[in-house]
Amino acid sequence: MNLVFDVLTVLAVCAGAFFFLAGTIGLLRFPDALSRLHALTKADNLGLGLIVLGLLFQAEELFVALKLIGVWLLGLLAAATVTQLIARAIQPAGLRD
Amino acid sequence: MTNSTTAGGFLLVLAIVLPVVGVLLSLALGGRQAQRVAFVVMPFELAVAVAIAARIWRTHEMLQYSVGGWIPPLGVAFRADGLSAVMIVTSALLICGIGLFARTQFAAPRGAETRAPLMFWTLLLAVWGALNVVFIGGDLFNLYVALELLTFAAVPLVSLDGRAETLAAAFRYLLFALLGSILYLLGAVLLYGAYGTLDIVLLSGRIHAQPVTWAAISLMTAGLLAKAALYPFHLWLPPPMPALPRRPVHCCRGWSSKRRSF
Amino acid sequence: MSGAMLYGFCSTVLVGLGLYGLIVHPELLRKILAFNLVGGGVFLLFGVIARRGAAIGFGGDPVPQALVITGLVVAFAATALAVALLLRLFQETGRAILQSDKLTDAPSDNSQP
Amino acid sequence: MAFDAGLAVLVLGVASWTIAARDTFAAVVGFVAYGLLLALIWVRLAAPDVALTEAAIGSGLTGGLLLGASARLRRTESLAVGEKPAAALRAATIGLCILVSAGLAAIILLLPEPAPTLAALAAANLVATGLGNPVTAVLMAYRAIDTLLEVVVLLLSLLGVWSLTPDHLWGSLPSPHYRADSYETVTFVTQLLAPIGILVGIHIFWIGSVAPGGEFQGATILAAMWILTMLSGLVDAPAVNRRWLRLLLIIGPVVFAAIGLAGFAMAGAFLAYPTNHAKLLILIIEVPVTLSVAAMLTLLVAGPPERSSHR
Repeated sequence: MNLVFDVLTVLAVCAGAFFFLAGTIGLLRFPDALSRLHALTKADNLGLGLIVLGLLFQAEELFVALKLIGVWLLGLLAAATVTQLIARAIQPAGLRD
Repeated sequence: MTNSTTAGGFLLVLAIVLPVVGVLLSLALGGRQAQRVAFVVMPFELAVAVAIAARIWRTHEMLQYSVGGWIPPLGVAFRADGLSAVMIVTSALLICGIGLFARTQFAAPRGAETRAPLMFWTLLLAVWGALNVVFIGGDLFNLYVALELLTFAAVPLVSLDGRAETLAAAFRYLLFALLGSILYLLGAVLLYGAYGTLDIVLLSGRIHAQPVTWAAISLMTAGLLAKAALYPFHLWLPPPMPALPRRPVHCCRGWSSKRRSF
Repeated sequence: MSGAMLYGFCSTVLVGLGLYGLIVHPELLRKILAFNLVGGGVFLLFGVIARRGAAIGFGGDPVPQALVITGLVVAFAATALAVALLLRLFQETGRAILQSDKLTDAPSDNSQP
Repeated sequence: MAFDAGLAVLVLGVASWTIAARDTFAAVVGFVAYGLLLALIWVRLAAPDVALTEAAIGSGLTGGLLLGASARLRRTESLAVGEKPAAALRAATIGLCILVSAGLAAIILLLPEPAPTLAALAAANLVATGLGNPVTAVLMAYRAIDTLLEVVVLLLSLLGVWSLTPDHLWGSLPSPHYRADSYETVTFVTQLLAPIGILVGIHIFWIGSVAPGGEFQGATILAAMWILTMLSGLVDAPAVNRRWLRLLLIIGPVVFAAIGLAGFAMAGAFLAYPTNHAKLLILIIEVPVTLSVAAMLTLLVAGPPERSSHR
C-alpha cells in the first residue's frame, strides 16, 4: 500500500512541477502582461493543486491533510485576487466598467 | 562559581526596569504626564545608580546578576565593575542635568497633547535605560539589543525638530549605526561559533589567539567604530539634546567590553 | 554537514553583495534594501552555526536560532524607522538621496516646504 | 546536496538582481523572493521557527513596507541616475567586497570541529520551563530579557516613526484612507480572509510552546490581517493619541515586566518562573505580548500620521 501511495505522490508532484515549469515559461515568453497572467495563474493553481494532491498521499493524520488543502485554497484565493488587481492596473482607463 | 548572582545584584535589574517602566507609563498617560513621569523616575534612578556605585566602592567586588536565575552560557548575566559604575553614575547625572536644563524648552503646553514634549521625555528615559543596559550587559547579544535600543532612542531625538538638515543627519546616523551593529553581530556570531558562548566572562576564559578571534574582534571593533565615528554629526543637535555627551561614553564602553574579553 | 557549509559560503557572499549595494547605490531606498541583504547574510550565518551545533536529536542549536528571531524583528524595526525617515526627508527636500559631500548645502532648487 | 547547491545559487542570483536591477520597484520584488527563498534555506537548516519568521517578517512585512515606499518614491529615480559613483570607485568597492566575502569564507572554514553547542544544556533545562519547543524556551525563559528588550525596541522604533509627524498633524491618522467601494475584489477577499487569517495567527502563536511557531510569527499574521482590512477600507487606521491604542501598545511589555518583577517574590530572581507554573506564566505573558507586537507591527507599516480627518 505504501508503495502505491509513494508512486502516486511521485506522479502527482512531477505533474505539478511540469505545470509550474510551463507557467514559468509562459511568464517569460508570452508577449503581453495579460497573457502572462493567464499562463501563470492557470499553471500555478493546477501545479500547486497537483503537488498538494501528491503530498496528501503522504499525510499521516487528518489535520495535516486539512492544512495542506487549506494551503491550496489560500493559494488559489491569493492568485485570483492578485491577478484581478494586476489586470485592473494595466487595463487602459477607457475600458473600465 | 563566578557566575552566580551577588548580593545587591537586583540593583542592576532596577537600573534597567525603572526607565523602561517610565517609557511605558509616559506613553500610556500621554500629554503633560510624560514630563511628570520623567521627573518621578529621575530621583529613583539616580539613587539606584549611586547605590550601585556605593556598593562596588564598599565591597571592591563586581556586582553580578543572573537574569531569571539562568546561569551563563544558557542565561544572560548583568555585571557592573568600577568602570561601569562610574559610567552609570556619570550618565545618570548627565541625564538628570539635561532633564532640568530642558524642562522649560520641552514643557508641554496645556490642552491637547503635543508631539515634541511627549517624544522628548519618553525618549530621554529610553536613552537612559538603553545606556544602562549597554553598561551592565554581560552578554554579546544582549549588548547588540542594547545598542539597537540606544540607536532607536537617539535617532528620533536627533531629528526631533523636523528640519531637512537634521532629518538628513538622522538618516545618515541611522544608516551608519545599522551597518555598525550588523558588523558587530557578525563578529559576535563568529565568536559563538568558535567558543560556544556569548557571555563576556566565559569568553575571556576560553578565548585564544587564532584567526577566528581576530576576525571577530576586528568586525566588532569596526562595527562599534562605525557607530562612534558619527561624532561630528552630533554638532547638529541643539544643545539640550542628550546624544551629545553620549558618544564618548559609548566608545569607552566598547573598548572596555573588548578589554574585558581578553 | 557539508550542506551547512555550503550555506555558510552563501551567507558570506550575501554579506559582500549587500555591502557593495550599501556603498555604491546613491538612492537611499536601495541602501535600505542592501542593508537588509547584509542582515539576511549575517542571520544565515547564525543558522549555519546553529546547524553545525546539532546534537542530542535537535536539528540545530536552539540558542542561535532564537537569536535570529530576535534579530529579524529588530531588523524590521530598523527598516521601518529608516523608511519613515526617508519618506519624511523626501517630503521636506523632494529628494531621496543624501548630499554626497556636505550636509550644509541643502538642496536649493526644491526645498520649499 | 544538489538541492542545497541549487537553492544557494538561486538565492545568490536573486540577491544580485536586487542589487543590480535598475528599477527600485523591481529590486524590491526581488527582495521579497529572496526572503522566501531564505525561508526555504531555514527549513533546510532544520530551523522551522526561523523559517516562519523569515517568511512572515523578513519577506512579507519588510517587503510590503519597501514596496509601499518605492511606489511613493518612484518619480525621483531619474534624479539619481547621474549620481552613480565613478567606475574606479565601483571597482575598488567590488574588490573590497570580494575581499570581505573571501575572508569570511576562510574564517568559517577554520571554525572548530566538532562545533560547540548549547543544545544539550537547553534540552536539559527544558523540563523546568514546561515547554516543548526549545526555541520558545530560549526566547521566553533562558534569554527572556532579550525578548523583553526586543519588544521595547519595537515600541521605540514606532515612537521614532511617530516622532516624524509634522507638528500640526499630531493626533491624526496614519496612512492614506482607502475607500471600501473602490475595489470590490479586495473588500470581498478581505472579508473572507481576515477571519481565517486571525485563526491561523492564533493557531501559530498557540502551537509555539510545543512546535514551530510562537508569538512573533503569530503576531505578524495578525498584523497582516489588520493591514489588509485597512488597505481594503473596511476599517480606518487609529489616531495615534487614542487611549485604547496606547494601552494596547504597552499591555504586552507591562505584563512581561510585571511578571518578571513578580519573579523576585515567586522564584527568587527577575524573570524567573516557579517550576510548577512556568508554562502558565509564560502563556500569560505571551498573550498580551502577541497583541501588542501585532499592533506595533501594523502601525510601523502604516507610518506616521499624515491626514487630519476621516473621509
